[in-house]
Amino acid sequence: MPEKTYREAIHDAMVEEMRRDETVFLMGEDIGSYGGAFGVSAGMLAEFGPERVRETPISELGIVGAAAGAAMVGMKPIAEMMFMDFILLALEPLMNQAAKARYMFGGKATVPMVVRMAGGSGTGAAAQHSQSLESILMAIPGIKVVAPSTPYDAKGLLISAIRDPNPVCFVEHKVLYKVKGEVPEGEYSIPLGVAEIKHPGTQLTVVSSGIMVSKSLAVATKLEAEGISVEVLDLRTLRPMDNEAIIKSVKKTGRLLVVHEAPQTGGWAGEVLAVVAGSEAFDYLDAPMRRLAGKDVPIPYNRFLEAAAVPQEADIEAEIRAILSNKY
Amino acid sequence: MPEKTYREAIHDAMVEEMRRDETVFLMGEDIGSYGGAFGVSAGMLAEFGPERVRETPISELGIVGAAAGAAMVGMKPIAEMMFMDFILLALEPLMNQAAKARYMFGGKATVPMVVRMAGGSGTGAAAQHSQSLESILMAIPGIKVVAPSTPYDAKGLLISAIRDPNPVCFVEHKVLYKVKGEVPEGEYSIPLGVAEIKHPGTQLTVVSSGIMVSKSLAVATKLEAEGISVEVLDLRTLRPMDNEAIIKSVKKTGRLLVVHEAPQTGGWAGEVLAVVAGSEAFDYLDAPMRRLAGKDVPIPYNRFLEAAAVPQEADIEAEIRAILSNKY
Amino acid sequence: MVMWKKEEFDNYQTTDVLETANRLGLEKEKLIEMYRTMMKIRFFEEMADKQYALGKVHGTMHLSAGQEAVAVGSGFAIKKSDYLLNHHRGHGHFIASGADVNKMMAEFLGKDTGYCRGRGGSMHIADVTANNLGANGIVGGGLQLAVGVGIAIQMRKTDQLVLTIFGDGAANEGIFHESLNMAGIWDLPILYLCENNQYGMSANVNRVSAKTPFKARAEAYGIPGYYIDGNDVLAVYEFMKNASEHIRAGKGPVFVEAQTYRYFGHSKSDRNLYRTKEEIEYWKTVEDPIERFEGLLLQAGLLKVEEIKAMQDEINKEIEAAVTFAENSPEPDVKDLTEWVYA
Amino acid sequence: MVMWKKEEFDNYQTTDVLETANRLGLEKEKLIEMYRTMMKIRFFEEMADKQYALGKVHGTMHLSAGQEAVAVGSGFAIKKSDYLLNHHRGHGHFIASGADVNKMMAEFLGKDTGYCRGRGGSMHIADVTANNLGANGIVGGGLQLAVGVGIAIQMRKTDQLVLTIFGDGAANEGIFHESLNMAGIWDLPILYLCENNQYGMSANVNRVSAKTPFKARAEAYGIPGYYIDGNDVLAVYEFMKNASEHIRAGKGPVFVEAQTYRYFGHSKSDRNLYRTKEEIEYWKTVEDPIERFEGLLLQAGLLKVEEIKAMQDEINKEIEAAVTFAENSPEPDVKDLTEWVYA
Ligand SMILES: Cc1ncc(C[n+]2csc(CCOP(=O)(O)OP(=O)(O)O)c2C)c(N)n1
Ligand SMILES: Cc1ncc(C[n+]2csc(CCOP(=O)(O)OP(=O)(O)O)c2C)c(N)n1
Ligand SMILES: [Mg+2]
Ligand SMILES: [Mg+2]
Repeated sequence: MPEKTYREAIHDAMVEEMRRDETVFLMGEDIGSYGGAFGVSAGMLAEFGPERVRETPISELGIVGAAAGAAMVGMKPIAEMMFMDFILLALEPLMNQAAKARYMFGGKATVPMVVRMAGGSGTGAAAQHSQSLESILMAIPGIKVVAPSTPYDAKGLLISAIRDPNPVCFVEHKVLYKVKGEVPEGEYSIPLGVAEIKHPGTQLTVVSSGIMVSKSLAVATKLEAEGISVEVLDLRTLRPMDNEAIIKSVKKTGRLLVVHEAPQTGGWAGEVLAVVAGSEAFDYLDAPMRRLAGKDVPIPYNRFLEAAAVPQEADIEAEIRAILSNKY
Repeated sequence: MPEKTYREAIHDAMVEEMRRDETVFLMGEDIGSYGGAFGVSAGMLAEFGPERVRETPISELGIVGAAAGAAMVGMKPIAEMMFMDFILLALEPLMNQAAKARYMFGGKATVPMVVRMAGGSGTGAAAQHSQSLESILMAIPGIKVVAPSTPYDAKGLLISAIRDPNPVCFVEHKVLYKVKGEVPEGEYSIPLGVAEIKHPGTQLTVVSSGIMVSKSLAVATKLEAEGISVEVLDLRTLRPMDNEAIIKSVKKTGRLLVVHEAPQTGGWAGEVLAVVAGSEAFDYLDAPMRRLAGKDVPIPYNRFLEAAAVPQEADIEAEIRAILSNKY
Repeated sequence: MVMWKKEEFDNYQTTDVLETANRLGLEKEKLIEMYRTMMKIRFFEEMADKQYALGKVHGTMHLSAGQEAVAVGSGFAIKKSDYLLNHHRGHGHFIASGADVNKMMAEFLGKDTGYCRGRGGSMHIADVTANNLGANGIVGGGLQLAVGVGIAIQMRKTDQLVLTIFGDGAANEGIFHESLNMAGIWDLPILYLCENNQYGMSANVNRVSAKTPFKARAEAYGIPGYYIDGNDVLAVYEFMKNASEHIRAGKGPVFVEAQTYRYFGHSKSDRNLYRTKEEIEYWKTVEDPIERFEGLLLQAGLLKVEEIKAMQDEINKEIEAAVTFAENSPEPDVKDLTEWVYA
Repeated sequence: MVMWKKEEFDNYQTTDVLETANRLGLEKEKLIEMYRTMMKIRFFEEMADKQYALGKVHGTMHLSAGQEAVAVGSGFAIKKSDYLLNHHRGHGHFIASGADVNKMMAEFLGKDTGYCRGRGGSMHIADVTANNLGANGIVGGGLQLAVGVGIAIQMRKTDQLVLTIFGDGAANEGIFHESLNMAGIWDLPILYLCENNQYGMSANVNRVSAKTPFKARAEAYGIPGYYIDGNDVLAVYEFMKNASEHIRAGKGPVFVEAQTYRYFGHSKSDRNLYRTKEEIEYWKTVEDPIERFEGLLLQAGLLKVEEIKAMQDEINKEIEAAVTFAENSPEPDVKDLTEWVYA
């Protein structure tokens, strides 16, 4: 299989869907000749022209609102928020309009739109350009939230997101953009709402998504050499969450660690813990469920502070060892 | 002690603080002669004049942004969002500016502001005027979130919120506005971040806030007659959450039910469960921790659907009985 | 005291209905239908108010009595194939666009037979299959959606347009400007109709808007902007007709601010403390859109006094039937509570 | 190809610096200080670029080389007691307002001695105690804060003003309009300075703005709006001086759009595919603000060619010293990571 970067995989998904379906179009800031702030849409303007690769003014509310409007009349817009942080300017159309139109109108509207956004820390972009707002996005009924961890998943999930008849937030981690992985040529899709075991194991389940999956995998591989068997479950979709997969894994391993980059307080680890607590897996727990999340701080600029603000491999490893040895 | 409504208590807190401290002022839509959509600021324009009871255009982003700016230079603004749902237009200044300025500027800024907002369902206001967005607001470091359940608490907590040097979201439940309770005349304050046991009990802890406290209390009182002893812990402040009080109560009762109106998925019950799971209280649990929350739907208009969308007393009672009898 | 300062309008005032109808190619039947629809809106609003007073409505509502000429003048000027993005004070526009008052009243009473099967209520009445993309509970909410609908129309190269309606209060939301700017740079087929009833809840338009009329805001984006008498139904009609032709000719968006007045309070919590009785009286008597049109029709001999009464009876029956329909309709089934969150 | 179409400016072009200085009451020392500060900004930006190229910067930056006349012309026109709300491309404005380049460079390198103790970086440099309320990572972020600062000034009845700086791209954010409207209705002491460097990242201002210059947008709120040559430092200075006097006299806000150009890419990810070499060359040679001022000073005999070199050496040393200071400064202590989230 050819190797592609996460960035290319997302690019390919958009290009292929736009070739296949003329109702799909992309809108956002600097997505044309600039190719997007992270280069994801490089070359797309040349192929599809300015109507379908529609460069917008700096008007996030307008962009997401326009996407919702276009979707309500049968188009399949992909709106790009250059940085996830800017979605805070556009939650009204996303949460009050797109997420609710179908319900409010008694089942008569469909709002098939995707909002792609680059999230996460690690690039020294500081507090207003580094947030992980997944926990916020997934708190509203009517919205789906996807956060791929690999190029393969990114392409397959984005294709599903574009085809999905609901508003989907597609969270791209900016540090992953240059990560490479195998991506088959041509069309394939990964269903939304289905988690994947990225590394099977028997002693402890790590539930995570996005960049934390790679970090968890590195730890799982390292521990494997020591005979410690960690299962890494990549949620891939945060809403709808694959509760079954979580429950199944925890029943098998008896231990749970949730890892995410978003700040701990109010973060989605709580949702995972609540799912387990409310399921039969609870009785299978051999240790208290734990979460390892971003510190409760705005992301600092300095690289050492920045790294310390979110879970790193060493933190994940330490946490796993603590759970397994019942020390915390 | 005189009886006052929740509405009057909030009104009194504002009036008293404005008399005491001339840097405190109120801004929002229709807060002047109309007295605010829920009548909370009735009469205040006459006392304080249009500079300190500043009626704004319909510009939520501008209102919250202006509050943040005024706070950064030493004023203590209270911004009113007529309905909590509209804060979705104004999360940028709240979350990107107000919440982060102090940190980003290396500890050199202070942003003492309050955003008051009327949340919750129960008035037939439908999907865009009935949300409980607490779970979203409390996910950002730098913000505090308060949600009083009684007139007494409303006044004492609002006074603390106004005096607090941080951005505080003050969530008022619109169905509570007309509820009466004892409120002493004159100044008193309730510290932020301190929960209160509203009904002591030994067999099960109900953690809740806002309107769900009254519902839980009704159930606790009813069950008491049957000899079932339920402790109702009112968080009062959702962020910072009083983890100690939660842990202490669960250690005592061994059973936990979290009740909130916000939709279940991604709701703050998860945070409470995670706190307990990560504490020594976990070992004291005699039953799995449970949550009872709003259904994962936009709030419907029809009164029967609306009532069914959020926890009612009967639901709370049923859930408590199920936990106590190990049936679910 | 009447706060409104009459500015010069960009449309004429209708003085001779025959001459105007002739110029516009409007048959007598059409004129009567316009008149009748205005009356129907008025009666619907009065009945809605009554239902509320009777305690039969759980929820809020925003009545448009007094603003009928804007609704009918614009609703009759656009085509069934055009899209409508309505606002919270939208009953009139729905009725003018041909909505079924039974389903409206049923929605208002939260019934399963309502337009939104009781999920939406007055603030969210929609009929997506009829290109009616709904009222909106968010002030300015339709302005953002309009851009997307405009883009869709443009990409499909149809001759549709989207009519987006909003109040004077909404013009102060930032989205108004983002929307105008996008419409301006892309020449989108959007007809912006700002229904200036002088108040945004309690805020007089001139107190919260740095400059009025709003047309300068549209012109700042190179969009033709107009300020018209919104209580003269034929003048509104002609203006909207011309504006829609401009848009269909691919010449880009048009902004129209129609001056009008609402009779009822903003919503049910309104004690009308922010305006005077005299002002309300002035508008109800001197400027009432139905009476103004009625006068012209009578004067032109197109309507007889006796016919009015008969028409009123008929409409009354229709509205009463709507109430009966709504009352006899079932509540939604609570079992279906979680349907339609996702497609 | 140069995309910029020269519109008529609302300010004069300085031709005789002596005459202008005389009229404005500017001493020779002041003029030289202005010139020197422009050069300092240029050198700072070039050094920042170099630090980045050397891999010493973890993060992004937005350099303002080419825009020095706006920074100095406006920075010198306001008072130390005024508030400054800067934007992401704000190094120049900070330096013009008297900032310490050591602390700036240290912040840029993420050091504990930086203005924000390494927490903020280039995009958030602030000095709140000096009334400098920070750069902003959010385009338009300062526009909303300005309203609140203006309210505070007004309530305290001081003679301060708030200078809020933003780009041409920011003018398309809805908050620009909400801010203008609020400033307009309350006559707030806000000086709006739109620094039009013709691009918002890659988007040419005329492609994403339905109409330029932007002054019509201000005028739509009854706010005086001007479009000025931003590369003529004395002309900017005089304009901003007059504007600030207007504001201090209680006459309400003023909007000024200063035409300028940025030399470097938007940020480090920029490959400059959206503009031509010729255009960049045109601005660097024909319109360069430092050379324009230098030429006038030389012509007026206020500056000698020999002095320039000495001054450059001096500034170079100062900037190099800033780098040394920053490099020798400690990193923030990771132990303090969670300090200052709450007060
Ligand atoms: C974003 C938002 N802000 C505030 C409100 C509350 N609100 C509902 S209608 C209204 C007044 C709107 O005024 P206008 O746009 O003039 O419409 P009108 O009610 O006069 O028809 C307000 C403030 C809302 N629904 N949405
Ligand atoms: C709300 C928001 N949207 C988008 C961005 C990304 N961004 C940063 S600078 C910039 C261009 C801004 O253009 P302009 O306002 O003209 O300022 P300039 O960079 O030209 O100085 C963009 C799009 C941002 N930081 N904030
Ligand atoms: Mg109005
Ligand atoms: Mg620019």
